[in-house]
Order: sequence, then C-alpha cells, then structure tokens
Amino acid sequence: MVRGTTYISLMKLLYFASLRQKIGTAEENLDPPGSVATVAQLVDWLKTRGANYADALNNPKIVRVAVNREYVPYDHRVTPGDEVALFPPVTGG
Amino acid sequence: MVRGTTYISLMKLLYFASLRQKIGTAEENLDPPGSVATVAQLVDWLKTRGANYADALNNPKIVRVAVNREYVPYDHRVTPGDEVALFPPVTGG
Amino acid sequence: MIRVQREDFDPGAEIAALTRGRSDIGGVTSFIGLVRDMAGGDKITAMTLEHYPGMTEKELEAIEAEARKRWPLDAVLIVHRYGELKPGDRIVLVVTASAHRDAAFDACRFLIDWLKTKAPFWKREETSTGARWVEAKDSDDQAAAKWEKR
Amino acid sequence: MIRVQREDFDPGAEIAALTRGRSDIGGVTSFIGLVRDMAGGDKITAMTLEHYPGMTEKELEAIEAEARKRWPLDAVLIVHRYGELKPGDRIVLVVTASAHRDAAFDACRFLIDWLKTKAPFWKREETSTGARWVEAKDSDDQAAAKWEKR
Repeated sequence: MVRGTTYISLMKLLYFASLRQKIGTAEENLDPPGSVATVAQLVDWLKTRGANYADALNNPKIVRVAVNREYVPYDHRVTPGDEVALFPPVTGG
Repeated sequence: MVRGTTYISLMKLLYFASLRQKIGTAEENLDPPGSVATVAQLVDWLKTRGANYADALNNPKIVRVAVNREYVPYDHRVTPGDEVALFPPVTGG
Repeated sequence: MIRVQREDFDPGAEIAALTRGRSDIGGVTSFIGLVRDMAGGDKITAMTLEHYPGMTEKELEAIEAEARKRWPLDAVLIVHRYGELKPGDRIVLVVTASAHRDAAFDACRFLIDWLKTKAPFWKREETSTGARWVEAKDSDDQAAAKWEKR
Repeated sequence: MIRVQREDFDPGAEIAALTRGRSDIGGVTSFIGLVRDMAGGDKITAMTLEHYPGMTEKELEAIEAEARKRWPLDAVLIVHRYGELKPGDRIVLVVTASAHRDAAFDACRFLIDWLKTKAPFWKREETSTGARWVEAKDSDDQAAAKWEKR
C-alpha cells in the first residue's frame, strides 16, 4: 500500500476555539508518519509542525480529543481515515 | 365585661376542605366559654357541639390550626376577636 | 412576586416578563405542576382546588421571602390556581432567576417543596369511583423537611 | 429531543408543545441559560458560541439517553444555540417532564450539568478590554462529577 495516494488514507484534523485560533486553521487533511499510532503520538508529531502547533498543544491538560466524534483518551489508537478533533475544555450551556 | 354583647367579642371560626364538609359549614361566629383559653381547649369545646364536629376533629394529627392566618401549635392562646381556621394537612402545588 | 388566581397562566409570557430588559440573570429555573389523569389507579375526571383566601397569599409571600434570604435571587414568581381544573391543566408555576444556576435550581425546588406543605390549598379529585379529598403525602413532608434548618 | 440552532427559541412555545394533549405529566421543570452582561468584573458586549457540528448533536443525544435511563421521564427537550449573541439573549433551554417532580428536577439539573462539561461548545466573550475565550470552570466540573456513577 502506498500511503497518501487515496483520500481515505489521510487523517482529517479539526481544531476548535482557542486551538483553532492558535494553529490558524479549522481543518486540514494530514498524512502522519507510520510511527504515529496513538492520540499522544499524533499530538507530539503535530507539535513538530511549527511554533503555532507547539503553542496550541503545549499543555495536554487543556487539550481534549475526539476521534470520529467520540471523546477518547490519549492512548486511543488513530488510523488513516479517522476524523480527529482537538479542542480546549468545553464551555457551553 | 359582659361576653358576647359586641361583635368583637365573638371568635370567627373557619373550616376548610374535608373539615368544612364534615362540619357542614365554612364559617361561623362563636362565643366559647371563658374557660377556653387555648387552641386545644377550643377544639375540645367544639367537639361537644355535635357529632359532626366530633367526627371532623376527632384526630388531632390531621387537624391544622391557624390563628389570624398564622400556623399555631395547640397550646397557642385564643381570645375573642381571633380568626381561627381549622383544616386538614394541605395538598396544593 | 406571588399570585393566586382562578384563571390559567401562560408560562412563557410569565418567564419572559420576569427577565425582560435584564442582562444580569444567568439562569432561570421554572417548575409547572399539572393535573394528572390518574391517581392511585383511578381515573381522574376533574379536580377542585380549595384555598384559604388571605392566608394563602401570606404564606406564599413568607415562602418567597425565605427563599430570597437563602439564595441570591434576581427574581421570583409563584402563580397558583384555585377552582375547577381538568386533567392536563396547569396548577402552579414557580420561576426563579439568578446569576447562578445552582441558586436558581435550589430555590425553585425549595419553593415548590415548601409550598406543597405550607400553602393552604386542598385538592378534591373527581374519579370514576366518586369524589375524594387528596391526602397529604409523607414524601411531600420529607421533601419539605430537607429544607428545614438544623 | 435535541436541537442545535442559530435562531432564538420561545421557551413557552417549546414547553407547551412538549406537554400538549398529555395528561399523564405531573411536573415540568425547565432551565434557561442567558448571556450575562458581566464576567470577572468586565462588561460583556457580545458573545460568540462556536460548536462542533455533528459531534454536538451526538453528545446531546447521549446525554438525553443517559437521563432517560436514570429517571422516568415523559419528555425531554434540549435546545442549544450557537453563533453571535448579546447580553440578555437565551443560550440554552432544557425541559424535562415526568409524573413526579423529583425526577423532573433531578433530570433537568443533570442535563445542564453534563451538557456544560460534555457538549462541544465554546464561548468567546467580547469585553471592553478585548475578546477572550471563556475558560472552563472547576465548579462546572464538580457539578458534573456529582452525577458520575460510583
């Protein structure tokens, strides 16, 4: 299999609220290296993509993660095709 | 002082709900004997007024008393001119 | 504010009137009590609410004052009906408004719990097996007792 | 039933629709959350609510399902707005209906407490000193934690 050649092999990243503002985008399709198998590894890899990512994702205590629209812990596995959302603690209601 | 010769010297009795139905009147102005000084004595005296009163007031646990529109205990003093209401536990809301 | 009336009320209009033009209120809790069509296995066809005019208002005002003493409330409304009602009809409305939702919730529940054991109203149900006065519930006494200060 | 919408809602109409034609409901509790004009000593001039379309609905549905599992509810409604709001505007409506008022009260409070810590909404306040994202409150986490099953 050649990675990144089909749409399904990309990972869809969504950023909300202060994370969206700091990173500077709401949504992007990325092709993380094969060594990225968990949420924690994905976040670590994202932080290498630039100072904006490093700043936004610096404090894991205020970064919540949803994979395919379900809250998940940092050891949750991620795979190409997943929709991964990163956002700060929610403040609705 | 001659009791019962002026309006003010009468006691106004009000009965509500099941007590009103059992006694057969909603309101009456009475002139209890001078020995009636407390709510307990008033209730005991009322029970001598007829089987309907005795039946209605038989169980003090389900007779609440308000004097001049305030809940009072059975040892509360009553005097001519008072508005005394007797009724079962309330069931509004 | 308290009201005792024979007529129905409009919960939306009452809530709107309470918060109109105000932007310091964070949360509004309301409770509406309705006539149920069943009680103790019997079908209810109608309900009559008797009350003690004069004392009812006094008690409701005292209950409102107690709630305002206990919680920081921006607004309080109690509307209670009397007279002839049918299943599905509204009986009572309690609305509390506060900067904080905890206060609004606690006060609203306190008001309905205390009202049920203190305000002089009595319900008479017409059922398929005859008319009867509703008896006070232990569960209502217990709910009210929770709010007594030790 | 849950709804996520930009438009305002009419609490009275929503509550009426939920109970219309039903006579098995004894109590209806509702909570309305409003935009306050002050926060941390600063005047709020506007608020923007961002959300995660798709996940928001999923979370609200899960919260409603959890409430229905815990309490005997005849009806549940959650309406939550997003977009631009002003002080005094309605943000959220939670309505619960039950034969029993305890269930209606507990479920309503549970829904707003869980919604506040689980539904993916974020508030951004415009103040006289600039715009800022609202930070999550410990008190909201504690309120939600009360409902966690041990």
